[in-house]
Amino acid sequence: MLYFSLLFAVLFGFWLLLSGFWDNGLLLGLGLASSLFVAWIGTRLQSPEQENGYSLGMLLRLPRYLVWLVVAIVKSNIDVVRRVWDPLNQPITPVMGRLPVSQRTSLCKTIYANSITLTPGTVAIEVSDTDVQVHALTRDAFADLAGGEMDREVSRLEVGAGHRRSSPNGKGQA
Amino acid sequence: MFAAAAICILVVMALALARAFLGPTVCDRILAVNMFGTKTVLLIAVYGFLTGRPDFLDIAITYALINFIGVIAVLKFVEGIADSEQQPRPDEF
Amino acid sequence: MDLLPPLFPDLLLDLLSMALLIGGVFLSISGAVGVIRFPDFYTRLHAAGVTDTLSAGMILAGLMLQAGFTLVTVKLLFILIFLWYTSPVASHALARAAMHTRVEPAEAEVIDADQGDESSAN
Amino acid sequence: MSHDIVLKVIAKLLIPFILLFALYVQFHGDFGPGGGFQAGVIFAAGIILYALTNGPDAAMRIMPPRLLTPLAALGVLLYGGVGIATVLLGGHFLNYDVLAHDAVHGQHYGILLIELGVGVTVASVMLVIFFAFITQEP
Repeated sequence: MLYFSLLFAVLFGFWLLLSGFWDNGLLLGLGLASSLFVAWIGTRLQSPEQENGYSLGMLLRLPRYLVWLVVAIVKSNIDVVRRVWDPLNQPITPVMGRLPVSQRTSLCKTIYANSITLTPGTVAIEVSDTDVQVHALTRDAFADLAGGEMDREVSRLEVGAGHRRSSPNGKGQA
Repeated sequence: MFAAAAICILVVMALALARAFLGPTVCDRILAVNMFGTKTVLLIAVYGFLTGRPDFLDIAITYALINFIGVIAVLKFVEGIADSEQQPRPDEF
Repeated sequence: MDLLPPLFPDLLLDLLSMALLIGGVFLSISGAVGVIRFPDFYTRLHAAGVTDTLSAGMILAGLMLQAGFTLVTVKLLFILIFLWYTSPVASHALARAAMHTRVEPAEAEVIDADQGDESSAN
Repeated sequence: MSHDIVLKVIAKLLIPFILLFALYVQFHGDFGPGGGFQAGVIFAAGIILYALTNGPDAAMRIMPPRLLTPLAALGVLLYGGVGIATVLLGGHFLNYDVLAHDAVHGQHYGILLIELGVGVTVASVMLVIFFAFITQEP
């Protein structure tokens, strides 16, 4: 029910921003009906046997994480672009390897995998329950990721900064 | 300014298209087509500003949606063929 | 002289948006050159990632500055969020499909980062 | 292919917005680019994305195929029904002016209903064809 209400509110906001007709009663009514209908379908998409992993606390911690992520994206973009234009001084050293995943919910595993892929220079290939296969453009990019900073940031998103769990492999204490 | 940006995006699209023709594997081609698609989205947005018609942004959103779903569909297809054949021959596409 | 205050922010905004557009386009071209130049599929994937993330962000941010506080900006923001939301998924699906079709990474060094725990069972 | 959690999680969060965007395109046909046909295609594409990521059975649970064929007919019926209604109200076939007290509103409602019929039909026919393809034994 919480998911339904939240989804409905977000969808109606989405409609208002897309439409821009805020004084047209007919379109507002259609927007309300559409949002209700789509929120109903959206809740049915969530299968009941599967945990969904959403929580309000996570939503509140998201903006801080996004800022951190954008900074990481900018840094890694600059790195990859330098390696495109200056191959002699900064050669590429492709690396393929597996890294541990310490998140429990599939939502946070997805966030971690997508953050890996979203920063150019590292791509998450296969995500399993305990680890993720990563291809990196350079050894340094892989070492950065193995250092576990991104893993810690996503885990903090999951459980909150107060009671941060230690990573199961004793990694990430770099 | 917008015209220059649009021309540069067209150059990028041409380079992506070159990779699509060069291959060599089917995944390279899909990668190039996906990149072509996202650059098309940017081109439509810039073109909307060039002609002063922000309506184009709706088309850009639609294009981004359809591009994403199309790429996922093609990948599922390729993956399905590769999984069903014991000796995949991705170079023959 | 009294014309300066209203003019100045506009000029600054124009310059800033031009800088963002130029930067975005430059990143885009860099990514495309990388896609042409890099040796194998997986490295090309990284180059394509450049054009999808920061380049798209900078171009759309440049357009947003031109549009000001209007619904056009909101729609540009939707495009940006959508691109950043889907492009890693597309890249991930591409890499996964490449693994399934046995595209071999050229000259890639294989590292097993977690020595001797769960992944050794794989 | 069996458990790709990234695609599943992303699709679940993305599909509601795709569907709502489809309905936005549907109902803003007379203000911007769009209309029933495009909206139907986008709506069907959203469901197809769900079928691709979570398997055809899950998608058929959301949009049961036995409902889709009647829906396709309903869309055409809506289109024709508006035409018949205009005739019954004393106008020509699909002459929307008679649907409301003044011509402008009549045009508005008429086009809205017609486009809705087109959208429903396009979306359901596309899904019927898609389901027919993916459930076919090779």
